[in-house]
Amino acid sequence: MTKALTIIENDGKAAKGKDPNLSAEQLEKLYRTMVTTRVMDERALALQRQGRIGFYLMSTGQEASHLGSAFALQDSDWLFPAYRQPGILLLRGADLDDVVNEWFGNAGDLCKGRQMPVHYSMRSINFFSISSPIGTQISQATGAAMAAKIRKEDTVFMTFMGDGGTSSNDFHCGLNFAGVYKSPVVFVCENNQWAISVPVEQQTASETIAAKAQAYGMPGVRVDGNDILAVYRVCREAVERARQGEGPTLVETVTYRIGSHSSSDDASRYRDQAEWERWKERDPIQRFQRYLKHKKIWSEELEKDATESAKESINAAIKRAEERAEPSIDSMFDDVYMNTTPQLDEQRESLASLEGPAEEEQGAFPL
Amino acid sequence: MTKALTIIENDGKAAKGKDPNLSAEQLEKLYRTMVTTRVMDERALALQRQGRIGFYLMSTGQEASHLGSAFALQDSDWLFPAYRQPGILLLRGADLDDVVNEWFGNAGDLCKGRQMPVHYSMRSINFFSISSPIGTQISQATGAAMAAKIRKEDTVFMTFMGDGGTSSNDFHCGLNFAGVYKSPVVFVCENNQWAISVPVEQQTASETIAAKAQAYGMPGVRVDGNDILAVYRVCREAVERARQGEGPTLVETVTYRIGSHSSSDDASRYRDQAEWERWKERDPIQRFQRYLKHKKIWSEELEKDATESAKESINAAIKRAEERAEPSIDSMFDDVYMNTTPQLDEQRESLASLEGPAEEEQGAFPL
Amino acid sequence: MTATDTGKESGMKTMTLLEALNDAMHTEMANDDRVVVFGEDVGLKGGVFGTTQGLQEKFGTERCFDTPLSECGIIGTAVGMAVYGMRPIAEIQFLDFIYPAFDQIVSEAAKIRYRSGGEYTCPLVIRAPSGGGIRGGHYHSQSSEAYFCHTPGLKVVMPSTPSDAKGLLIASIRDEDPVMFLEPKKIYRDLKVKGEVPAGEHIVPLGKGRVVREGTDCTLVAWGAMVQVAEKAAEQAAERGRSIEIIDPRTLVPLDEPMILESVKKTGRAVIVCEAPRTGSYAGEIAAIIAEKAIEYLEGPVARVTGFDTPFPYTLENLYMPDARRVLRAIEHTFNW
Amino acid sequence: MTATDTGKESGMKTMTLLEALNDAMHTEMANDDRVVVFGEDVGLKGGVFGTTQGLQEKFGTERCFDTPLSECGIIGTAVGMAVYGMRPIAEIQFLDFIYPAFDQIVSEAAKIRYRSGGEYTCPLVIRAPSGGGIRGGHYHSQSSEAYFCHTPGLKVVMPSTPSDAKGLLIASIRDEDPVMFLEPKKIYRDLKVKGEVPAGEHIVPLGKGRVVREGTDCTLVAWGAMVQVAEKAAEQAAERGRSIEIIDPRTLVPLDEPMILESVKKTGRAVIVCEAPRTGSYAGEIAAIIAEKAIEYLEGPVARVTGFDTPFPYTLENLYMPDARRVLRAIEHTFNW
Ligand SMILES: Cc1ncc(C[n+]2csc(CCOP(=O)(O)OP(=O)(O)O)c2C)c(N)n1
Ligand SMILES: Cc1ncc(C[n+]2csc(CCOP(=O)(O)OP(=O)(O)O)c2C)c(N)n1
Ligand SMILES: [Mg+2]
Ligand SMILES: [Mg+2]
Repeated sequence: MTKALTIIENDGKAAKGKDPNLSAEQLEKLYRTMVTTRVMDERALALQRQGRIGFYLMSTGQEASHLGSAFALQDSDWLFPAYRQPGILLLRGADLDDVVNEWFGNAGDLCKGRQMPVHYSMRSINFFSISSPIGTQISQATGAAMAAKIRKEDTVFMTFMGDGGTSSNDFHCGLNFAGVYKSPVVFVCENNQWAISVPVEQQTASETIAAKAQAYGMPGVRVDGNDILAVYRVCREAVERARQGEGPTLVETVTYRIGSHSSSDDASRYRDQAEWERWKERDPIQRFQRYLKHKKIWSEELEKDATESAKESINAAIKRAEERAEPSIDSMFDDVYMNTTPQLDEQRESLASLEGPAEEEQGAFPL
Repeated sequence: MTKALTIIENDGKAAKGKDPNLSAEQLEKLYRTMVTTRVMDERALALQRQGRIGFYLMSTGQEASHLGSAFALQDSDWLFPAYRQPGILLLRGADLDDVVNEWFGNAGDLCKGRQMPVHYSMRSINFFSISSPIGTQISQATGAAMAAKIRKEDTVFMTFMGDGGTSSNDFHCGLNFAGVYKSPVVFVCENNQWAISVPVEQQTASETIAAKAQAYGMPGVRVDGNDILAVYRVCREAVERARQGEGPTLVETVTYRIGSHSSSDDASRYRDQAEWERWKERDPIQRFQRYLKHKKIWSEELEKDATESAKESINAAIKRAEERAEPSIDSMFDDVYMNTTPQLDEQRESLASLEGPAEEEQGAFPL
Repeated sequence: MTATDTGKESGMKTMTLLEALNDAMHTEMANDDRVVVFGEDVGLKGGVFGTTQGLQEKFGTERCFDTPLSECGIIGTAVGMAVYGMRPIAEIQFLDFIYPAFDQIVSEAAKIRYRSGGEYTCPLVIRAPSGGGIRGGHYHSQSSEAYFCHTPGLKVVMPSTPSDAKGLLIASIRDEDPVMFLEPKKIYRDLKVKGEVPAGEHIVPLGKGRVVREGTDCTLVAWGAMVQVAEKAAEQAAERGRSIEIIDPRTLVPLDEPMILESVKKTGRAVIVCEAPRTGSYAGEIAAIIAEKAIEYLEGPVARVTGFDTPFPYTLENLYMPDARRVLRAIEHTFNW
Repeated sequence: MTATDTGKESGMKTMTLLEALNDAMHTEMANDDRVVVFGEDVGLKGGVFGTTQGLQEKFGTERCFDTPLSECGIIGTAVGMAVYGMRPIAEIQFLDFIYPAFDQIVSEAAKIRYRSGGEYTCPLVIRAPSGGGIRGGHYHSQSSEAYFCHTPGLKVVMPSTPSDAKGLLIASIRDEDPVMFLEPKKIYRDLKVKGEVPAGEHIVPLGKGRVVREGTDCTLVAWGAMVQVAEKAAEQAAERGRSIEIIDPRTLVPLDEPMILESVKKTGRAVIVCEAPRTGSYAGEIAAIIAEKAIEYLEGPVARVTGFDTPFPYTLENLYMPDARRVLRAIEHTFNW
């Protein structure tokens, strides 16, 4: 089995000759974003537990994996995310209100309350609309990359998937097309060892996920997904290859889903506590902290400031979000097409003219 | 790139230590089946050209590839074929009437005139019903193999696909499931270099088709597909592995589609004559003939007898088939379900009570 | 959850719809070792809704197992198993996620018997939670039965009570053809729906509807979670002096046309209630049958109460789904139009 | 085949339906460099039917190219391109082979605008030859428009004349939303259908039907290759003294309901003709709309003439497909029932 690239060693030093030498400013930005992502996940899960939002899905333990990758891009590059990369929104400077309103599906939600929590869409930062069906973004990213190549632009595309996502139809055709057309796209598989209750060994008999790249004539790279510098370095190279016209890369970030699959799941029913503890020790934020300490960038004040300011701004956004109304009833009929249709108009009017209160009975979301 | 295994050398000798040492009887059977397959293809194409059947699809040039593979099976093993392995029907002793009636879609057709020519189904010889959609048989073969394993039977399953078929959704999930469950199945990809007008280099950027096996944790083997002994040997090993519980194998037979894609296609519009000639020289029947000559099995009489008796029996079957009626109108409503439904009964009666002749206008089949 | 091990038990048990489904699978797996259950997370986890709980424990990992994340693979392998002689029950985690397998369902499972002239068959059950009502938003709420109803070779079943759930699922498992078994997830654990279920072997034949409520003035046709809504509306209509008959077809294909037509001929009015988007929904098929075969009995328009022609929303789910208000208005419309 | 290079030409040319489609693509590729055409065998070979002939030669391999054999990949990448700002035209070789891409169509293309609150859009045309009539048997003959009609977010178009073919295809390419453009392959080269087509820019707006023939006694609704069949039946009915009106909706979604309803209100009778299997076909939707909105005008049952509820046969194709005999009988039925 290919060994995964690691850079940050136990003592916090970078492996010789491997440090990507990011500036102090960059490093601090990454660190703060990791912390904010973690804080956001914790706050959101708490909101869900309190019944204030309907659902949540955490990225805890995978902050290095998704932030290190996305950091290798330019702002003009496009992202086709799965649902477990919320940190990228923060990294790209999304307005927290836009993030939090989505959880509530309120009138301020950019998605107008149409999708479950965490299915963000943010055009302003080239972050494509997240879909629930596993894998569909993969071939779409390839298609967008084909388009950029046809137009002779130098935009690079990055798409994310889980280990489960590698079994999808779109993984196969998305990577195959990218190989054939040498499209400027980087496929990042966050191998967090689990697809809900199915371990990666039951997902595929392939020795690694990275090994699957060969089937599509592209390089496959395996990297320690809890080591943000290693992830960054590998993705940086992949992004450069893509931008130079050398085609796609499959990156496997070896990481772990520290939380349950989502707010509806209880992983203790199917997962081994010892395994969890082993991975817990490799926490990506603490790992990065050791490096920053060694670099004299980390301090208790920094940590405290990062954590506190994250909490504050998120709490403030939550407060504002909770005060907002639901989307208007009329809005339910918008955006099916650019223009409405006679049928939609008729249905909109029929609903509007209905008397009495709507019913309020619902089952529970299980997943 | 992995070199493909070859056994029959230019002078007709077997490469040292590689001869599978089939008996004279076995060798003659293979030879006669190759010849009959070729003759059948020629006769059927002529019928199509004369407008006596609606469509045909030849296997010329791929006789070694599909016969060598299937010969590695026991009769009790199951086949999930694509549409370019007609020789297997003959190898397994199918009744020629059953084959030829299918071309005509007449009342004697086992498929009752429901599918286009060459979409055989022959339960009596464990030959599964051929489907037009590319690739669907692949995951089905895996499923049947999973079933046999659950039942602790030692049946082995072999499924075929073209190079184009490797891009299908079912290739991906079929091989992935087989890898995960270690199912007793052999995947034979007849890489004939073309998917209609699309060359294999535009089908995938993978160096070989065999290389795709790694993505599923199974062995991938590349073999000279015009060398029937090499194909047999490689498949024999794969079948044995499967039967021993060691799991699936992907076999790539490197061969060439000598004819156009089908009776509707004209390959000269997109294919290089020189390429065609190169491959024409590697004709699998002549290649095998050289080996048989060397072994003192082949003679002009054998060839003549094989050819003539093939022609005779096929012509006789054609004659009988042309005399048969169309399937009954009523039969159109059978086999939708095991039992009919009130709706189907109503529709059957409504059609039966219709007066006047049916209309006879049709366009031409292009593919 | 207590399971029934053999077909020999008798008596009734009170169960939720979900428990009844679980019971049906326990019963049939014990009865017939060709029955296997697989899908994503159906093994140790027992399914994301818990429908397959206890099956792996009881019948082992060979007969109840998790699959890789590929609906195409789940159905493709299930088809192969069925063709080879097993009785697979394939679970699709949400009906919304069935489309990667659509080709295997409509091009393969549905057509194998026909295209092979009856040589090969595909006795397969595809189970999938369907419909809205759990705040699942865009992709965990859709009702796409119409796609399958328009596919000759498939049977399409949807229960609305625990007893029917068990009886129809057992009948589907024993059926010789592929069955789409759609489960109204909104009422999986609904205590108002909870009810008596015969223990052991219990079969509700496919193709037969159920008169949920008798009445004389207007016929409501509804299935799955909409039966509840229809009942509520019928009660409210009763307060206004309208006598409403409710038909639950239970099997959408093949449809129990006589039961529906007989009712409409009696009442002279029809309202069809269905969660799916209006255009092209199965409500239209039923309306068309009525307009074709009972037009002379009609005293008003054939009304449809359906989801809207939009994708499924999240926040406004309760407004999207047909409710008693809308059904009641449609009933009134068939009187005053 | 002569192509039109710019929108500036004028005058009429006589073309087959297939030539008109080719002309439309030539026109739009010249007009708008965001338009690209791809699919299996569409490049050098020019498509298995020849619809894309000359495009690669004219516009180069970057704008018209072959793909690997994956409908999922064709549509998945087309969606990505559309989202990114191109105007892809994706060809599916036969509508029967679209199902590997079904998820990308119904879960993605159809829903991207809605689910993203209008942030992202998917202006994509999926072209596919549809229907029977070429002796293509089981898997080269199906008419599955109903699946797409039941998918909010998609538009569904099917022309029946060369002029409409060109005008609707150009309108579809310019549309800001995904369009399923279904081509009646039976009449691709039908000389009876061949007709005048405006050169250069020519647009037939989506959502507007066409009165194919005016009449007063009964309305036939038909689309694609069935328009021919309806016309033949109408002529035969005329011999019997029946005056038949024929409506071709041209766009199935959004449907030109007013045109259909107005006609039925005038004639009092309706027969819907459609190739697809009866149950759940779009004929049912149209019948349901009539039963809902024009019941008081009806003087007879709303009849449907459709394919049967079986998979598509090979040898007996001519009996499977609706023909004038069957339409005529249905017309008579609306008078005498
Ligand atoms: C096509 C499809 N099938 C099933 C699901 C239900 N589902 C949601 S997440 C998930 C597991 C995904 O695992 P993985 O790809 O490894 O991503 P992770 O959750 O670990 O980040 C499943 C099965 C889905 N969303 N889409
Ligand atoms: C899903 C699907 N898409 C498209 C087609 C049309 N088609 C028929 S054969 C073929 C090419 C197949 O190529 P390959 O798999 O290499 O097999 P070969 O014909 O070379 O034996 C295509 C595109 C089809 N039958 N099914
Ligand atoms: Mg995972
Ligand atoms: Mg090929």
